[in-house]
Amino acid sequence: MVESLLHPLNIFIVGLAGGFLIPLFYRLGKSWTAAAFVLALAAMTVISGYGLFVLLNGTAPIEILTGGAKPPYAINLRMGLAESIFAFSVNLVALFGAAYVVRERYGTLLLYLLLVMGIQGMVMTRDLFNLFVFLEIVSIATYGLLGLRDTPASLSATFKFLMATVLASTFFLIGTLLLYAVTGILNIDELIAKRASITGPIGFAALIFLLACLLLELKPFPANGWGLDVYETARCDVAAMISGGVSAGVFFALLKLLPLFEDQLELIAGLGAMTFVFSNLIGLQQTNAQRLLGYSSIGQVGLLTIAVPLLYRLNADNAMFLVVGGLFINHLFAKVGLFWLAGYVGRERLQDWAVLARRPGAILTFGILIVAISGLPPFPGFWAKWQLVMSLAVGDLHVWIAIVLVGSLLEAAYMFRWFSLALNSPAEADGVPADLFPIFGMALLLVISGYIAGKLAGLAALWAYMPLAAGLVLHMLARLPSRMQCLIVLVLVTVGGSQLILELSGISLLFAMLLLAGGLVVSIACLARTDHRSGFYPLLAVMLLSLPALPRATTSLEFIFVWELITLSSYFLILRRTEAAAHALQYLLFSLAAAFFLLCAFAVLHTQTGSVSLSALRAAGPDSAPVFVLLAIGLLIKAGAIGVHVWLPGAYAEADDDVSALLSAVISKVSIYGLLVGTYVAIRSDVSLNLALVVGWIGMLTTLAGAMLAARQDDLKRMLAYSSMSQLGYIVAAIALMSHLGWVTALYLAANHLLVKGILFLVAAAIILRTGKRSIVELGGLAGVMPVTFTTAAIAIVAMSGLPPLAGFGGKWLLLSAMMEKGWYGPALMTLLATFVGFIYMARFIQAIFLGPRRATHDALTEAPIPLLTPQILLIAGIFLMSFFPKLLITPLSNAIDPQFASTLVWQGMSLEMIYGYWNPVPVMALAVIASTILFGLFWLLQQSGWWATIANVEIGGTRPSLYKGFRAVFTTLTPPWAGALWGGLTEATTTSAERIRILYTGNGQTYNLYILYYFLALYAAAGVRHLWVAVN
Amino acid sequence: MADATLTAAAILIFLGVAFGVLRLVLGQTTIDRVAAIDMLTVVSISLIALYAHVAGRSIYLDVALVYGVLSFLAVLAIARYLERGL
Amino acid sequence: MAPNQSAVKRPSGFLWLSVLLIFIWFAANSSFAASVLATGAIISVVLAYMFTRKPGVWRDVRLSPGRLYHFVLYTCVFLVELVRANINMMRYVYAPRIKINPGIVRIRTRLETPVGRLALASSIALTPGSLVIDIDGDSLFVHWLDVKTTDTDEATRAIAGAFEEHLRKTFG
Amino acid sequence: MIRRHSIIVAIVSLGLVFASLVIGYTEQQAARPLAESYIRLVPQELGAPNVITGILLTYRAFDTLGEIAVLFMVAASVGLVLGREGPPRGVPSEDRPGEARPSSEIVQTGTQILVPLISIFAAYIIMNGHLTAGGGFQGGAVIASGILLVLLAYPQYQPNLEFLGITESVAGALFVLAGIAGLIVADGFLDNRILPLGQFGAFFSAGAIPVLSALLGIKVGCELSVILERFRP
Amino acid sequence: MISRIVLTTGLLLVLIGLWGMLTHRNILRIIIGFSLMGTGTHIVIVAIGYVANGTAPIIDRALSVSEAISRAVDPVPSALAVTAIVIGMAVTAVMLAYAIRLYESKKTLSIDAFTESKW
Amino acid sequence: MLDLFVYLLCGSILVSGILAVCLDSTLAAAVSGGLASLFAAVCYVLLGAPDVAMTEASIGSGLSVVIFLYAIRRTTERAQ
Amino acid sequence: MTDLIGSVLVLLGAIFHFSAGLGMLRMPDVYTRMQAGTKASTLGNTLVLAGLAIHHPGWSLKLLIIVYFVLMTNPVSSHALARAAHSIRIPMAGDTGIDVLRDGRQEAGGGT
Repeated sequence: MVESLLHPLNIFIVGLAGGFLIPLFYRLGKSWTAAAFVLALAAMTVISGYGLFVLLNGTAPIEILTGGAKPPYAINLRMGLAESIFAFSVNLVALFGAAYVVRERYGTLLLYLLLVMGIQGMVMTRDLFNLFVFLEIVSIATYGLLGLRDTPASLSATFKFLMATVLASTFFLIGTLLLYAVTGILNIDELIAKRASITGPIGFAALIFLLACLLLELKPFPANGWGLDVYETARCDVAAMISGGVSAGVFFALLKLLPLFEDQLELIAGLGAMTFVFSNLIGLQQTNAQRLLGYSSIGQVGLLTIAVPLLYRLNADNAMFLVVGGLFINHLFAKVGLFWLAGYVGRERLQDWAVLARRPGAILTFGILIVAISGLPPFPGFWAKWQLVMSLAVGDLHVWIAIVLVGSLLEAAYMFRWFSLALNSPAEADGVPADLFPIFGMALLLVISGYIAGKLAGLAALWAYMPLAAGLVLHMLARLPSRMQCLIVLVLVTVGGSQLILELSGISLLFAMLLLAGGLVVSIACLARTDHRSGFYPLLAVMLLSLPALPRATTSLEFIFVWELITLSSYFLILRRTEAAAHALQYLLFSLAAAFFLLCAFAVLHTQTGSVSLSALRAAGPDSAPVFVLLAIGLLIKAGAIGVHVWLPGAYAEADDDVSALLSAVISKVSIYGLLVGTYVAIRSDVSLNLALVVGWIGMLTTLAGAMLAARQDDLKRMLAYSSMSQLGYIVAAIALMSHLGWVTALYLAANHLLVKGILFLVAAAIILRTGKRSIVELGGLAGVMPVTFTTAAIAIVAMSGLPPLAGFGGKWLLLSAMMEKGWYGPALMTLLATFVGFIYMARFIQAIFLGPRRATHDALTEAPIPLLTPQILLIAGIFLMSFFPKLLITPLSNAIDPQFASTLVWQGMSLEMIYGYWNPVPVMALAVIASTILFGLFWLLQQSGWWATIANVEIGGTRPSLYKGFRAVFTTLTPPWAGALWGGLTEATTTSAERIRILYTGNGQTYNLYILYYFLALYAAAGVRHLWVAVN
Repeated sequence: MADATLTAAAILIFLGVAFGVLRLVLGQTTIDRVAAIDMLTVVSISLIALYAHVAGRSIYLDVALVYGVLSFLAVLAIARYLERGL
Repeated sequence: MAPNQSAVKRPSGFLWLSVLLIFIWFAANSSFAASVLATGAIISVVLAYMFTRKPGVWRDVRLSPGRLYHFVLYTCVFLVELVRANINMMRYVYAPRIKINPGIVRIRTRLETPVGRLALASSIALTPGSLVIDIDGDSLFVHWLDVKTTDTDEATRAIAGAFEEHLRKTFG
Repeated sequence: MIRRHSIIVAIVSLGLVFASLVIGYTEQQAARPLAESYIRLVPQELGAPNVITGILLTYRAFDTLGEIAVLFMVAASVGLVLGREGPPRGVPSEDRPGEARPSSEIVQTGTQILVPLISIFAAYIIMNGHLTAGGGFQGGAVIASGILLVLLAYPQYQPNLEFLGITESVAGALFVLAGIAGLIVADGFLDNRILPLGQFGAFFSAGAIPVLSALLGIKVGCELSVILERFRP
Repeated sequence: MISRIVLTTGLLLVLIGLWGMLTHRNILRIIIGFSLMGTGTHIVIVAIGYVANGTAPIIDRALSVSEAISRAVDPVPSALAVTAIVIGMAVTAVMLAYAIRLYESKKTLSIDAFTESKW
Repeated sequence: MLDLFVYLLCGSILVSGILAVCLDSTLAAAVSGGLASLFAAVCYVLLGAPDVAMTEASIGSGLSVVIFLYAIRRTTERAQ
Repeated sequence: MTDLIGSVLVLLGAIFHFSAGLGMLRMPDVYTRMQAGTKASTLGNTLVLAGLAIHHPGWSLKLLIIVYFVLMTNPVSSHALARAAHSIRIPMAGDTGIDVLRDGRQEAGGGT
């Protein structure tokens, strides 16, 4: 009994009977109508959900027979697993969306109900003509619902939509009938079985007509102005249903009929690619929210259209399930949620979306939706894209991978631009009707489905979700005082992080500890802020826990997942400042690009080795040079190498001060970890080793350029940011050495840099906190008022610059030794050069900020707050430890690297002996400490004795203003803004081309129909040419 | 004989329809055209009936009946439109 | 129409309409099976009820042998006129030069019921040479292909004379 | 001008595509297998002499159901778009601008006479759907023509939209109900064999087809009438 | 032969409808183009169903079942055409409803006046 | 004879179609469009599809045309 | 024999149809065309159907209905059409200019 009540056929019975009876209920009363409506939708949802449940348990697909006869005679429908997923998700969305229409007139309700039914009919039917009927049901319901908003623009858009879809469905009708003329069959299954008999001009034309209709209903690139207009002007909930539901139905129809089009698979994919790339490109220039969503919708469907035929061609059935399901569900939930959100906000222009900024719940949802729609973890779109790229790589379809990734990047660009606008534009909030729960529902569904998709994609490990769970916990505690939250974060991260690193060993363990400890220590600085930073601590928790999770990753999927988590959380942290919006976007885009390169690399690796395990990198064969190149490019982008460094200064400098410290000190190390793990593949072939040399040169150039750029800066944080870039260059070069010593050096330098930059950025934070100034030239003489800060800064500078006593010296020495060992004389020379330039800006840092005359307004300043000083002091302790007892660090480093490279280090007690000399830091250190104590005492005496004024004017070598100006001019000429110009030009070109292409959309419905006609003709011609080609060959 | 007569009749009807269509093309005013339509529908009824005879199927006569109703309706509607009666 | 009047008149119109509809039903079905009869009867009665519920021409329909007789007479006259006028018309059509003298004249009718006037107008319209353009009370404006007189009475005699008497006797 | 040329090019190219269809088409010399089995099956299994009606009301009744849903939705959509949904116009007809000219007495009388005849004729078409050409759609259209005739002759006439709506809903629901009955009593959804097939060619035969036909006719008639009414100025 | 002629007619009518739809500026004329296209499609459907020397697939005294199998035209396209015609009319009605609303919103029927949303 | 009539009807359909596109008056165009489907209906009878013919005649040339007329009426300002 | 009579009737009807078409073509103005077209074709139709009724006595009732229908509807529609033609002032051919209806209308509404 229950079985028969939950039979999928009842979806249609409920839909139709409900639709027919709604006018009757209306006579009874409005609440009756609403109740019947919601009940009917709920019933559909339950039925399809039950179907899904049953099918998941392995039942055979449920056949729905009508007319009391078997398929070829009567119409039959089928609910297989895919059908049930589509139907269930559409039903869920419709059920949530009912909240928006339930108070409308009864005509709306019945149209809505029949629309939902029609979509499921399109999904389930196995009869070609019945498909047409359902297509028309869906279309007409759409036309009716579009009439709900009757502004002139919306009416004319609807009319364009009408014209186009009517033309398309005429194509479908003609195609169906021609197919019938050829085969005498209307049943889809039989048609597919007798695919071979569809020949001749009529059969060919029939297929093209069908295909054209289905593609056109999906709004392909040049012939889609009508669709965009509707998305732009329709009521949001209606647009949501069109974007999610109707497209789903049409898309499923295409999926169903795909075996018929097996000669045109590449063509379909190509058209999908065109749509995907171009609509995302044009989306860049869009200022209207709903139209933007329209472009995105079209793009997403385009992506599906790329994926499906290619996977079908590759016979990748398992992948098909995850990719199509993931992409579809991701698109459905996220896009519908965004459209509803557009309705909630009620603003057309993107800038006006700032009304959201004051509503944490809404902005959280918005963030989730945006992240999901951009195909980032942990949402289903990410897993689907992952699987897609992997599968495409297996089929050697590299161009398609590039297309998919470029399009995704473009989409992420405008989506996140929109998000930053919503977060940061200065518009005033005002009252908006609060009906957010369906949107929350969508976000929740996304999270759930993301988890499921992740499981399907192969991410079984629960630990990967630990950062997100921590974020969730913190989000729930958002009402606590700021410091309390920060403490909770620290505790959580300590506990969680130690859990994460418990099972690690080798480099991973070292890095995990480094990242975890560094992150924790630097984060103590967050205690300095007492204001309510809504959303900050959850993100911080996510990021801090993701850091140790990265080394934990054992498969490339886990790696990418955590990698993207780090990227996203850091992006959102940077975005917190209004000024940072543009830089944050840049940061995100470069990071995503980097991630995409990694993705490609892993995909290629997967193809070569058949494994997604990271250890496959060690086993990869000599033909893995492409893997190395891809990995290196991705990681170099992330490390801010020269040429792609443009994101770095802005992101580091414009973020919140404590975030800057985290970014520069800790986050920058993830790319180093990536390099260590990933580029090991290089030693497998000579080609790759030569490529590694290139990477080394790039690293050194980065160092030099970074140093020079840092020397040019007047902005405190920018200087430090460029300095970071410079330091990372050393590390990259060290890794590129591909030798034991090189890697030890790299790790050593990385640790050093972490400590030093943490301190320096915190110093900067302290200075900015106290003075409110960032420009070096406006500061001066702060040593007197902030002595502790001055001390830490001085120590850090010394440690960084490579002056003897402290760790930096050891690092430089090791680096030079390693280069010599490898015979890299050029880079070695550049190291020296860069070190010299480094001296200049570091000296200037100390001199201009802490020494020199103090401004009167700064006299009343006090020392930095304890929370800022604590991490500095802890880090200083680290520096001293490293400086005095390098063996403590280097031995484990060396051991960790041992599996990869044979150790070449020889320890004599505490001193490291090599052919170029030996380094025993303990006595040196002791000496240095004594000397500096004396110096400090002298300095203190001088200060006390009032001679300060004269002393202050004594300039430390090379930082004489005129001399500095001279250097500055030299550096400026040496570092022309080529990279900036390059990327700026690229951006400019992209937006200009988007602007040009947009001219296609004239707004004239007739022209759009002409496009449609030409689209069909082009399709026909292209397919015909291919046909002839096959025939000739 | 009967067949020959029928053929002759058919050709005559054919010409009648052709003239009607010609009027449709030439017709100066819409009323002319509508009048032509009026005539053509009646002729069509004959035509269908004749074909029913030729094919020997009485079911086609139902179509002729629908025609009778519908032609009247369309013409009336247009007339009412023209005299501003809609 | 006063309610009591309609109550009196109703059965007659209702009955006749039912009979007529049943007849048409049979004619269309060309079958006299019991099932057809039953269905036809039900449908006809329902329809007849629906269409005589409100005042209208069907309420006033009454048939009697005299009326039927005149109706048959009228039909004969009409058919003769129809053929005659058509032949007349063909004279015009096949004439090498069409010589006509069209105009609109007024005729007056003594028929009082709408059905009668409709029958008259239809008859006039169906006999070629004349076409009712408009009707206004008891005046009919007739487009006359070959106007012989503009006088109302003479025109009435010339155009409607043949039918009017029978129609008056049939429909009142 | 460019536009015009491009239109010409498009049409001509499409014409070429169509030409290939015509050239490739050969007239069917015998019914296709599927059609043949339909012609065999419908009289035999459904007991309906009219194969097309048999297909429309049983084998492809799901299409038909979809189709009446389409009409139903069009009525609702047109109501939404033209803003006439819900209670009928409360404004007295005299107040509407641009009053329609009344029709002549002849037309009015003619309408009164014809409407019952058209109705019985519609009933004939509907009820004989399984025997001769015609059926629910055609009969429904004829019903709508009758109502249209009234609307034309009496511009002020207000059809009872509520009645039409209720009839339409009930007929639709009954149609679905008949389908469910097929599910319970006979072999499947919308099976016509819920009633005995009767003697082949008889008036009451072909199972539920006459019933379905009647429901369909009523529903289509009401729907079309509602659509027409909504379009009236 | 006959069906070929009819097929040609139907396709030509589709082309004519397209031409009208693409060249006319008046929205109502565009809709007329669409409805012509629809009619053309229906003609194509019926033409596809025609069997040489076919007759209606309705069994009666004049046509027995066995005769029907050899002589009757294909009933499937006929059934489809009935559905398609009704749907076509429905779509036309919706289009006209929108045309009326468009006219009410701007007091013009030229399609060029309705290009609000572009780019 | 059948051929002859089919030719004639096809010709008439096309002529009506062309008229529907070419005529200046929208009304006349709509009427011509209806006429095309009227002819098509006759053609359907000749092709052995009386059901379709009925549908086309009643819907294509009857109701559609009337809806067109209503639409034309509602989109033209009344003269008075 | 009956067949022949039937056929002759059909032929006669066809002749009327033909002349209706011709009249439609040749007549000078709307009203006269209407006259020629509707009337002749109605008669033609009646004759054709009568001829067929002779061929197939079984069909005669149905044919009668059709004839009856056409005879009833056609004058009404042509009347409505003529009235419309007159109301939109389509001029008559010929030079008589006799138009009682228009004259009457003008007198009635002369002032306005």
